[in-house]
Amino acid sequence: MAEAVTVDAFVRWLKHFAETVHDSAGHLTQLDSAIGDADHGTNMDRGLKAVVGVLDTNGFDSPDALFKKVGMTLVSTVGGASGPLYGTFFLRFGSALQGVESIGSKELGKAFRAGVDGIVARGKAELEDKTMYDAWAPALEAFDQAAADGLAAALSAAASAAAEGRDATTDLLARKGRASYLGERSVGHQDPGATSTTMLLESAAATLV
Amino acid sequence: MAEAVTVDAFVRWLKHFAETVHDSAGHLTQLDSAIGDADHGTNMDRGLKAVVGVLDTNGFDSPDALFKKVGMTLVSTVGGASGPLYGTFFLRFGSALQGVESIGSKELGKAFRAGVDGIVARGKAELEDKTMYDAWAPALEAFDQAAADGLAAALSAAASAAAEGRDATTDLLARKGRASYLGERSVGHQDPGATSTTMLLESAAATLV
Amino acid sequence: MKKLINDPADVVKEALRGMEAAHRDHVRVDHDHAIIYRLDAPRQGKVGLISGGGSGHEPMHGGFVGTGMLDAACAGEMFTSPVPDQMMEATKQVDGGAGVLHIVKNYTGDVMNFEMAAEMAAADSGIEVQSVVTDDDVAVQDSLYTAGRRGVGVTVLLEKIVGAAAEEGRPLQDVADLARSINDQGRSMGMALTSCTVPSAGKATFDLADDEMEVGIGIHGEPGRKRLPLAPAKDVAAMLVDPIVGDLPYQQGDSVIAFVNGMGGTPLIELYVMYNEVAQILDKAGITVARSLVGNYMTSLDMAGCSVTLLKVDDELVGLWDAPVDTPGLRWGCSDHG
Amino acid sequence: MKKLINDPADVVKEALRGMEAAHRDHVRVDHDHAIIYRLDAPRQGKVGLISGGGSGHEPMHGGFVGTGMLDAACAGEMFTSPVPDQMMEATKQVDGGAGVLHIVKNYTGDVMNFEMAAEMAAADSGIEVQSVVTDDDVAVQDSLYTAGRRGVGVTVLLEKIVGAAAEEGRPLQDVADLARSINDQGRSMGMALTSCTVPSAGKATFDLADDEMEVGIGIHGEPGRKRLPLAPAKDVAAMLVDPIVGDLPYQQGDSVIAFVNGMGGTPLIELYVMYNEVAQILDKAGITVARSLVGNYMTSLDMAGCSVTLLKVDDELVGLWDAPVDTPGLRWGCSDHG
Ligand SMILES: Nc1ncnc2c1ncn2[C@@H]1O[C@H](COP(=O)(O)OP(=O)(O)O)[C@@H](O)[C@H]1O
Ligand SMILES: Nc1ncnc2c1ncn2[C@@H]1O[C@H](COP(=O)(O)OP(=O)(O)O)[C@@H](O)[C@H]1O
Ligand SMILES: [Mg+2]
Ligand SMILES: [Mg+2]
Ligand SMILES: [Mg+2]
Ligand SMILES: [Mg+2]
Repeated sequence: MAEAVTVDAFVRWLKHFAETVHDSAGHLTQLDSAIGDADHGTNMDRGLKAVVGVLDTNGFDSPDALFKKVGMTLVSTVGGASGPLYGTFFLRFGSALQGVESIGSKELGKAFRAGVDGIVARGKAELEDKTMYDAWAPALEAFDQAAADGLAAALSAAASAAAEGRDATTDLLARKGRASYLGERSVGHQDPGATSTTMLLESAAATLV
Repeated sequence: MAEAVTVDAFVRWLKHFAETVHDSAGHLTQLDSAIGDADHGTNMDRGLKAVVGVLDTNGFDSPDALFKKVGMTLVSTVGGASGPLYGTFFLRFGSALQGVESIGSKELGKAFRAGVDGIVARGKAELEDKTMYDAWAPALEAFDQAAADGLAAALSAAASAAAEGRDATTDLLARKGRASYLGERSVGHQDPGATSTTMLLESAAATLV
Repeated sequence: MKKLINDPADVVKEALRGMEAAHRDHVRVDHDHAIIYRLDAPRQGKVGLISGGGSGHEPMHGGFVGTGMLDAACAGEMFTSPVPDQMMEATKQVDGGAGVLHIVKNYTGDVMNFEMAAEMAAADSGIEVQSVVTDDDVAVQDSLYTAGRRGVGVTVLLEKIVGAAAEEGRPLQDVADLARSINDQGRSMGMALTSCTVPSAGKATFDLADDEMEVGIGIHGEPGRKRLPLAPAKDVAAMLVDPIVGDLPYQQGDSVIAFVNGMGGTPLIELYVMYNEVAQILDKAGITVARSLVGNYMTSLDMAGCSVTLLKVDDELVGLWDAPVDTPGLRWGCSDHG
Repeated sequence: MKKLINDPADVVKEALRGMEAAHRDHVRVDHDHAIIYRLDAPRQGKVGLISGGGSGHEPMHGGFVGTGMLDAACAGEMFTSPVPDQMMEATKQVDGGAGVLHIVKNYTGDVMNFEMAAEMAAADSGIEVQSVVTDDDVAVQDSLYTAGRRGVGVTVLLEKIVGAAAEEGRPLQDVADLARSINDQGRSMGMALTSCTVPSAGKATFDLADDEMEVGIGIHGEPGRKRLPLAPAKDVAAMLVDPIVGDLPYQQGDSVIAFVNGMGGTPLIELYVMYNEVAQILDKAGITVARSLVGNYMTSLDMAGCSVTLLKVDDELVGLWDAPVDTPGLRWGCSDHG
C-alpha cells in the first residue's frame, strides 16, 4: 500500500495550500473586487495562517483529529461566506476519514464527496450558480472516474477539472453569494471561491502523492 | 464744470464693476483658492448682482442716497470679509458726497479717502498686510497727485497704481485675512481682494469721465 | 489609499479600542472576541438582542449597543461577517433567561455564520435563540433561486424599534415576530458617487469616472446594479424612492419612517439636500413622514453616496421608535441607566 | 465635482429645508434670513445664545440649536460668514430680556459681520449684546499684527458648556466670562488627507498628491501650514496633540475634554482609530480624559481629515458638559422640553 496518504502528507497539503493562497491573496481579492467585496484573498490568507500556526504547534495522530482542528480553525478565523464553507468542508472531510485504516484513492474520493456535501448543505449552491461548487462538482466526478488509475491520476484529473470549472464560472450569471447582487453585471468575471478551490486541489495533486 | 460726476455716471460705474466681477468671478475665486477659501468671486458676484437689482428698480436723486443703498446691499448680501469692507467703503464714500454740489476730482478724492478710512477702521489692515488696502493706498496717493490734471487723469493714475499695488501683493507674506493662516506659504500668490479693488478703480476710470 | 489608519490589518482592532475609550459610559468591549457589550448586560428577564456583521459600517452595529437597542454586537473583520465563536459567546453573555434574538443582515456569509452559532448555542447551552434576517434592498431581484435581497437600512430602524420592545420586557416570540414584521414593511435602495477602499486591498474596489455614479449598491463596496451618468440630487432621490414605493404598494395616507443614510464619505449638508428631495417626493405621493432619520448610520467605509429606507409604521411602531434610546450612535428621550 | 446636490447656488437653501424637515421636533427655520431657531425661543429670563458662520460645517452651528445649547444659528453662504442683518434679526428674536451672547469664530469676515450686527442691535433695540470670539487653532501663529488664530473645535465644546450655563439662568456677564475662560483653556489642530470642493467653485480648493497630507488646516478648505508625506495615524495624532499640549502648559493630572473631529469625508471607523492614538498619547503625558467626543461635528464639506481639540476642565465645566442637551447634532441626558 505505497499509496496510503499519511497525516504528514495531509499537513504538507495544507501548508502548500496556505502558501499558494498567501502568494495569490492579491489576485483572489482582485477577483472579489470585481463581483464581491474585495476580501476573499484576505479572508483565506488570515484563516490559513491560523491553520499553519495550529499545524506548527500541534501533533495529530489521526486525519480526523487533524481536519477537525483545521475545520474549526477556519470557521473561527475566516468569517464571511468562505469561512463556514471551507470550515464545513474540512470538518466533513475529516469525519469521513475517521477510523479509516489506509487512505487510498477510494477513501479520499469518499472524503472529498462528504466535504462537498457539507458545502452544499451549508450554502445550498447548485451547479452554475457561479460559486466554488462549480469547481468542486466537476472535480469530484473526474476524481471518481480516474480513481481506478491510482491516487496521482485521480488528483491530477480532479485538479484539471476544477480548473475547467473555475474557468467556466466566468461566463455564468451569479445566483448565489455576493456576486448575485450584480445580476447581469456578474457575467464576465471569474469566481474567486472557485479559484481558491482549484488551488486547494492543485495543492493536493502536488503533495498527497 | 463739464467734469462733474452725475448719479447716472455712478450707476454706470457700479454696473460696469458688477459686469467685470461677474466675468472674472472664476478668476477671483481661483486666486482665493490658493490662499483663502475659494469664494471671493462668488461673494462679490452675489453682492453686485443684488446691487444691480437695486439699481434697476430704484431711482436715486443724490449720490449719498445711492451709495447708502449700495453699501447696505453689499453688507446684507456679501458676507465674509469683503462684505463689510466693500459695504463700509460705499457707505462712507456716499456720506462724504452728502450735500456736495458738484463732484469733481477733488471731491471724489476726498470721498475715496473717506471710504478707505472706513475699510481701515473696520479691518485694521496696514500697508503690506497683503489685503485690498495694498491696492487702495497707492491708488489714493496717485489720485491725489494727479487730481490737478483733471478727473480722467486722476482716475487713470489711481487705477494704474492700484494694479501695481495688486501685483505687489504677490510677494507679500499675509498678516490679515484668511491668507495669514498660511504664513510663509501665502508668499507667491496675488491677493484676491486687491484684485477686485483694482477692477473697481478700472471701472471708475472707464465710466466716471 | 488615504486613510487615518496604521497597519491595514489592525484597523478593526484599533477602532474597537478607540470606540471603547470614547464610550466607556455606554459600552464595554471584549477584545478577544471583538464583541461590544452594553454595560449592564445581561439584563435578567429581558430578551437579549445581538447583531453583528463585517466592520466598516460604523456606527452600525457597535454604535447601537446600549439602553433601548442592542445588548451586544459582534464585529467581524472588514466587510467580513463575524465568526460563529463570537455570536456564541455573545449569546451566552447577554442571555438573561428570556432567550436571545439574532439580528442578521441577509448576506450568505452572515447568514451561515449566525446559523452555525445558533446551532452551537442550542447544542451547547440550551439558550433559546431566534433569528431574524433582514432583506430590504430593492436593488436586488428576489428569487427562490438566488441569495435573495441584501439586508441594509431597515436593519438600523429594526434594531431601534425591537430594542424598545425588548426593553419593555416582551417575550422572545413577540420580539422576533415584531422584528420580522418590521423587515416585511421596510424597503431600501442605495447609490454611490465613489467606490470605497478596503484597507487591506489598498485601492478602490471599483473605478468610477468623474461623471458617473453607481445605482443599486450595497454596503460592502460591491458595484451596483447599473452605472449611470451623474445626476442632480432631485433625480437621484427619484431613482431611489420610486423603486421602493413601487415594491411595497403604498396607499395614500400611509405613514413611514424616512431614513436618508450616508455611506461614510458624504457630509451631512448633502444628506440634508437629499432629504429635502425625498420629503418632497413622499409629500407628492401622499405618504406621511411620521419620523425621520438623516445621517451616516450604516456606512461603507469612505464611500460617498447615500441610501434611502422607508419603513411603513403604525402608532405602535412610532411609539417604540420614540421610546428612549441611549447608545453611542443613536440617542434620544429620557434615558435611565438604573 | 461629485456631490449630492442640485444647482450649486441652491445648496445652502435646500439643505436648510431638508434640515428643517428632518428636525421639526427640535428647530424651526426662518428661510428668509437663513436662521435656525430653537422651537421655544425666546426663553424669558434666559440669556440668548446665538452663533453662526459660513455653511459647509454641518452639523455646526444649526445642528447645535436646541435645549441646552444655542437659541439660534445664522447660516451664511458656503464658507462665507453670515451678514449683519441675520445676526441682528436673530438677536431680536432670541432676546428674553436677559441679553444675548454672540459666539463668533475668529475669522476676519465673521468678526466684522458680527461686530456690525452688535453695533446695529445696540443702536436699534437696546438689547444688551456681548460677544466672545473663539481662537483656539494652534496651527496659526498668534500675534498682535495678524488676524490671529482661527476659531475651530473649541467652539463646539464652548457652545455646549455655555448653553448649559445659560439654561441654568446665569446672567449675561457670567455666561460671557465663562465663554471666554473656556476659549482660553482650549486648543486645537487639524489636518487634511484631501481638499474639499466648494460647490460653486466646482473643483478641489487645493491639489494633494496620493502620498501627501496637509497639516495645520482650518475648516474652510484653506491649505494648511505644511504639506507633509502621508503618515500613519499614530504619527498624525502626535503631530496634532504635541503642539496643543505644548501651547497651553499642562501639568500631570490635568483633566481635559478630548475631541476628535472629522472633517466630513472621514468615516467614524478612522476617527476611532485616531482617538485610540490620542488617548494613548494623553495617557502617557499624564493628562486625564474626563470626557470625550468623537465624530463629524465641525466639518469642511467633503474634506477627509480630522482635528483634535483639548479643553482643560474642572468639575464645574464637567458638570455643565454633562448637563442635558437636546439638539439635532448633540444629545444626551434627560431632556425636558417643558
Ligand atoms: N451559497 C454558496 N455556496 C457555495 N459557495 C459560495 C456561496 N456563496 C458564496 N460562495 C463562495 O464564496 C466566495 C466568496 O468568499 P468570500 O469573499 O471570502 O466571502 P464573502 O462573500 O462573505 O465576502 C465566492 O466567490 C463563492 O465561491
Ligand atoms: N482685515 C482686512 N482688511 C482689509 N482687507 C481684508 C482684510 N481681511 C481680508 N481682506 C480682504 O478680503 C479678501 C477676501 O475676501 P472674501 O474671500 O470675500 O472673504 P473671506 O476671506 O471671508 O472668504 C482678501 O483677499 C483681502 O483683500
Ligand atoms: Mg468577499
Ligand atoms: Mg474667501
Ligand atoms: Mg466579505
Ligand atoms: Mg469666505
